[in-house]
Amino acid sequence: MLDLVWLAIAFPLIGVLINGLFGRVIRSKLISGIIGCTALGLSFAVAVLTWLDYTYQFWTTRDGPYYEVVLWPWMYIGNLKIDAGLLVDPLSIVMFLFVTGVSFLIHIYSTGYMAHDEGYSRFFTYLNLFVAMMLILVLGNNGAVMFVGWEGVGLCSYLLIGFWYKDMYNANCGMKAFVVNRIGDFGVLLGLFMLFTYFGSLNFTTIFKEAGSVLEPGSWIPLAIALFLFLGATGKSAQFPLHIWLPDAMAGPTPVSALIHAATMVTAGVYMVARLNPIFNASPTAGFVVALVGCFTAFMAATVAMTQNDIKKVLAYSTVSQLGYMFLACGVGAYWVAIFHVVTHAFFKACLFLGSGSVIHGMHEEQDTRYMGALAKFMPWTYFTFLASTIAIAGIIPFAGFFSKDEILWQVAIWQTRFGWAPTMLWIVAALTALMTAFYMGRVTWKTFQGQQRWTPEFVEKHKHPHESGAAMVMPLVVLSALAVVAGFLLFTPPWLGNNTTLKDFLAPSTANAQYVKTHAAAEPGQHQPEHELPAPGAEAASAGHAGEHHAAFISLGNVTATEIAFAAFSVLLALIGLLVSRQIFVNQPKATEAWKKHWAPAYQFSLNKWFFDELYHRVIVVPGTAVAYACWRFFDLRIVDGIVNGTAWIVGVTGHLVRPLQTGFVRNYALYLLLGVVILLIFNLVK
Amino acid sequence: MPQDILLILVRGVILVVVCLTAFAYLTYLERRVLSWFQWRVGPNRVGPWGLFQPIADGVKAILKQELIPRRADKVLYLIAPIISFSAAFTMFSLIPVGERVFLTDLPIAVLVFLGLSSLAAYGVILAGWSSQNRYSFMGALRSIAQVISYELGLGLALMVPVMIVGSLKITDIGNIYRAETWHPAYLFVLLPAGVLFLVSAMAETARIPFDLPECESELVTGFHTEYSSLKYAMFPMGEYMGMSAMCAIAVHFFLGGYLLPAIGGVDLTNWVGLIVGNPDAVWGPQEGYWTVVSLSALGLSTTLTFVAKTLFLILIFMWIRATEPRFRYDQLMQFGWKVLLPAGLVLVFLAALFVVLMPDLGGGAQSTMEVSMYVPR
Amino acid sequence: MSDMSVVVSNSLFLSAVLFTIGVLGVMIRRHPVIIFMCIELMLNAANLALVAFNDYHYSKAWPALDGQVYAFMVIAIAAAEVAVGLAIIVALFKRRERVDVDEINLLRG
Amino acid sequence: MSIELIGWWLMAAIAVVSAIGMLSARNPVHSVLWLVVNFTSLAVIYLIHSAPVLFAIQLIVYAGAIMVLFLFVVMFFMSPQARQWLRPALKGQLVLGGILVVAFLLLIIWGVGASGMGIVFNTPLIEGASLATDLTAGAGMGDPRPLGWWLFSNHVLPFELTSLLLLIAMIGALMVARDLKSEGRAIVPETAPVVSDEDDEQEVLA
Repeated sequence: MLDLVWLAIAFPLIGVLINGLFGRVIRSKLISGIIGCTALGLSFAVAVLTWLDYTYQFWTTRDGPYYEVVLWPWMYIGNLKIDAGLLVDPLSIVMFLFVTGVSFLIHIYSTGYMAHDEGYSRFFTYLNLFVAMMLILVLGNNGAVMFVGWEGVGLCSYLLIGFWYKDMYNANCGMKAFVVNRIGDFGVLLGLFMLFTYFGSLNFTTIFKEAGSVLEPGSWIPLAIALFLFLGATGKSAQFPLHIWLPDAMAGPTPVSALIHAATMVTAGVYMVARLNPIFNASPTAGFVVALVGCFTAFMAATVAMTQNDIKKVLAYSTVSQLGYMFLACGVGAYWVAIFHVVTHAFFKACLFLGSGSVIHGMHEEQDTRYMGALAKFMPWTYFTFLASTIAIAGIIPFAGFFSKDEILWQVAIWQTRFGWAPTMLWIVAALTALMTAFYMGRVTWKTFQGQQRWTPEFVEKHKHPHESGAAMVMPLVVLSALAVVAGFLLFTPPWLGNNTTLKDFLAPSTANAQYVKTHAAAEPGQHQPEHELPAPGAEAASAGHAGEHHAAFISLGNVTATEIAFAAFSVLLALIGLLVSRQIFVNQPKATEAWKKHWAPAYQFSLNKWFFDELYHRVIVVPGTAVAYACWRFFDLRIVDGIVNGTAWIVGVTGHLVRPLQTGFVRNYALYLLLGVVILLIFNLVK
Repeated sequence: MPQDILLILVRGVILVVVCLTAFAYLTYLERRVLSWFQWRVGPNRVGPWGLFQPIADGVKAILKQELIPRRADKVLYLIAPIISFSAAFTMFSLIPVGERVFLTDLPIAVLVFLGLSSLAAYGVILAGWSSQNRYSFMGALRSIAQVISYELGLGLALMVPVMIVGSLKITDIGNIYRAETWHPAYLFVLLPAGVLFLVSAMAETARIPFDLPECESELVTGFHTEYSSLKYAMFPMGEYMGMSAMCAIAVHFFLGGYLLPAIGGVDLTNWVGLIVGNPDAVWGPQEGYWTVVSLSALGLSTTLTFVAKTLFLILIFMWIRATEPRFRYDQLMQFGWKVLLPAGLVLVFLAALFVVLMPDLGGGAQSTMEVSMYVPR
Repeated sequence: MSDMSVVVSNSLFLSAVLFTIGVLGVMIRRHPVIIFMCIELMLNAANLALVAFNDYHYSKAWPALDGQVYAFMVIAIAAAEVAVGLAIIVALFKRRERVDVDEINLLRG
Repeated sequence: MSIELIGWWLMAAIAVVSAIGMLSARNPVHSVLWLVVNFTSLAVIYLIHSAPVLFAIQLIVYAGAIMVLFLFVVMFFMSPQARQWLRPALKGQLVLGGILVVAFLLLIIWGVGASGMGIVFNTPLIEGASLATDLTAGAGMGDPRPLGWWLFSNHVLPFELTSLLLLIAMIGALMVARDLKSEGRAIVPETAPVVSDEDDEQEVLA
């Protein structure tokens, strides 16, 4: 089965071909939908089989954790040798599984959500193409293949954001996403070029194997590579300063928001950082930057999310914020935790988005939470699944979000870094963000489903009341919310709560590069700490990446279990506070918020306008850029480029005028010239 | 070397004598046959059954006055019949008439044959043009167009057996009809190709119903209106020789050449060898009395077979002449370009298909071809 | 073998002479068909040289027939050229009573 | 003197004489016929140079088809009495052309002479074969298969492209030569002034 893993990419591509080429011919929404869903179902089946095969066959006989499937030689130019190949290892399997699984559910949901749309088959074409590209991204065995997927998902994202392209706003949003992503792609390309320069190959396995010998720890080379790659990650995963496209990406259909802009594509950046963790491990500074940016983004997005009125905007900023968490985990070296959060986040965030889609569907395209309220009794399924996911994202035990988020906070707390103040600072900000997360998620839930009915008069007049969505939409909600509830303790529980380390153990070969660590540790004897002084098992992953950077942790680890329990209790407390306070405010005293808005007007406006990032970029980048382009057009294009072109034409004209007499029109004159040329050539050749 | 050349010369002389005689009696035969077809008597006065009629005709032609038109291009006017005559004879020299009885057996005989058949057109063209007579010129122009058009069908029809055999040598091609190499697929490609060839050959030699260059009723016998006496006689001579050569080629390509018929899967040609001597001796070193006898018997029997087959085809030509009306000119062109050419292409395609699909076709000649010595680089 | 001695350079000289006659014809004759035929003569002279070169270079060890193949190609292309060229000449004849290449200069500069 | 060499000299002489005849014939029909003679003699020289297939193709294609086309065109469009000789050509064309032609011939002969190719004799494709044995026995030199093999292995792409070229030329010739006006499908509208003829004549006269 491992050799057939390409089938998982082939099935959606076949779906693309059928729906894309014959969608207009088929004309049956049922068939289009069945094709799209079947492709994904088969793909998911391949994923499951691959996982089982890997676990039970390859795992027992492996030489290393990596199983490579080389499909065909792709580019052989000089010493650049790139194969189109796939890499199966724990990391890609985890991504593979949840990408196909969540995509499958969202495809099913889409058959209901898009049922009345004209571009039905087009939608499934794009969606299938997206999944194929995402799988190329996560399964690629080298940087080039991954980059193909990277660009491919960007393209699909663009196509799907602008799916209703007849509305100029949607098209512009797609454009914005595309342009902002280009900046990140530029970083990825530079990173890949540097990787090729120093490793002579783009194959991940080669890079993993040789990272220890090629990269000098702490030097500028891994730092530069890591930062370039991270620039790409900020673009794709909507981190500060390139986060601005994601909220606008909500212009696309809601299943798209759920699939691409919450669950899968935006986690590609996290995946890439985790995938190339040896590079990041080799540069503590890069890790620090990643953690800092992640933490700041998490905080910033959370503040913005607290005041947004559009239900999807809230969820979008929530996504940005959660992605910040993931990068925070990556930055502190706990890659498996990042992936863990990717997975759990995919479940509950997809559920939330689909729930919001269900609400929008039920409210007949109303997205503003100010005109909702009291939907719980009309849409019970949506309400309960949404609520479960909200609790999960807020981090209440034993929902999935609790385990991942708590682990991130814990890993931050025990982070070993030479920036001594960082763990404390980052933990405080992250904890604050957790509080805000609970608050704004509570806010959006209560405002939507509880409290007064604030439906617009037109809506009431037209539709009387909202309606629950159909089975095709509810079923994925139920499945996803169930996963959001149980995924946590199925995959991982901390030592004091059963000590289930399934995911951690599974991912360990991919995310903790033991071979590298040894070389790395030996390379810096001055900062090396003996093994027995390393902290307790809970910090293993962190210490694996940063064995040589053992300066200070946020906490002294006397009694690890007790400390962990205390931390966990604290974060659950924060979450409870957030949820309850928001319930108190938005269910019981909705009027009070108006006063606060006036009282805290500057802060409120700052948050509502998303920290004025769009305006800032407009002033700093768009306006000067336009000016420069205008200047280039006026001066360079009109004068120099056109001048060269016109000058060439003029020269040709003058020359033509000069040699015109030679062209007598008599064919025998031409023959004479020809003969003259032949004679001259003969003389040249013979008389030397 | 001198012996070789001498041998060639002797064989050539024999060929010319035989052909001239044959020509003379072919004219007689045609007249008699036509008369029978047309329910009349035909030439029967000179000699028994009119058998000396050709000789009388020849004497008459020689004794007639020579007329050369005043405005004619004299050199070309004289050369034209010679070209027409000699091209046909040269064509005949390519054709083996029996087992080991031939003047030449060129490995590129088919190509040379096609070349000569197209050169033969010059005779007609020049005769028509140099006479400076409108009718003659008309005939010449028609002849050019007709020869060029029908040469395509002719060549394509010949290509079919050539592709199957993988050789351009006439004896090689005749040999595929031996019992041991015969293949049912021949019926599907070679038979239609043979029909195509005969039709094209009829047009190429300007026989009725394709005799538009002559066309008595419109052009007053067309290109040789102005010819008289012996020069005139050379045209029918060339025509008959050309027709005979075409029929002979058709026999070789589509009727099994000089091979005796096969009965019950056993080749009579081989039987002859068996009867008169050890078959190995036939192909062995040519020594001894028996070898000479067996070779002679083989040569004689095959030659007679060949002549019989050729005569059969010639009779078919005569039969058609007696029964078919002449084409209209546009019909002629349409038929050549829109029927024969596509048909020929289809047949060539079919033959290629068969050659690819059936390796044992043509006695496996394709697979036994030794190309290893020509492998480049 | 010695009785087969055809000196290759003889053919090359012959080729040169024929080619020159062709060139001369293009230079002095005014009838388009004859000029065209002179071009054909030149092509054939070139073919002769190719065949002679092939003969010169052919050996058991190196049984290359590229010269003959090129000559073959030249013949095929000459056929195409003649078809188009004669069509042009026919078109000219249809438009004019008398065709003289020294009176046709519509394409002058 | 072998028979081949005698044949070569004979054919060479015929070739040169016929080429000159082609050049100097007043009647284009005679020119064409001279050229046919020339091509036939060249074909025989090909045979002597161990190129039997080219010999046949030269006969079929050149003598049999191309020259017949020439003859056709000449006969159709030339009145038989129209004769022409070397009339005064373009200004300076004759002088310059003559000089260049002589220079060209001398240079080529010099080049060939300097190449030292005169020493090597031709080799038959099969050891011990001669023209006479080829004609009678049909073995050896006359074998067309090496050329076929060479053509369809090393040069198969040019060969196929040639077929394409011929098709294009055929269609092109048809389009150029067909009389659109008489078919009532003139590309040039009837109202458009057909002035190019008169213009041209005037220019030439002026």
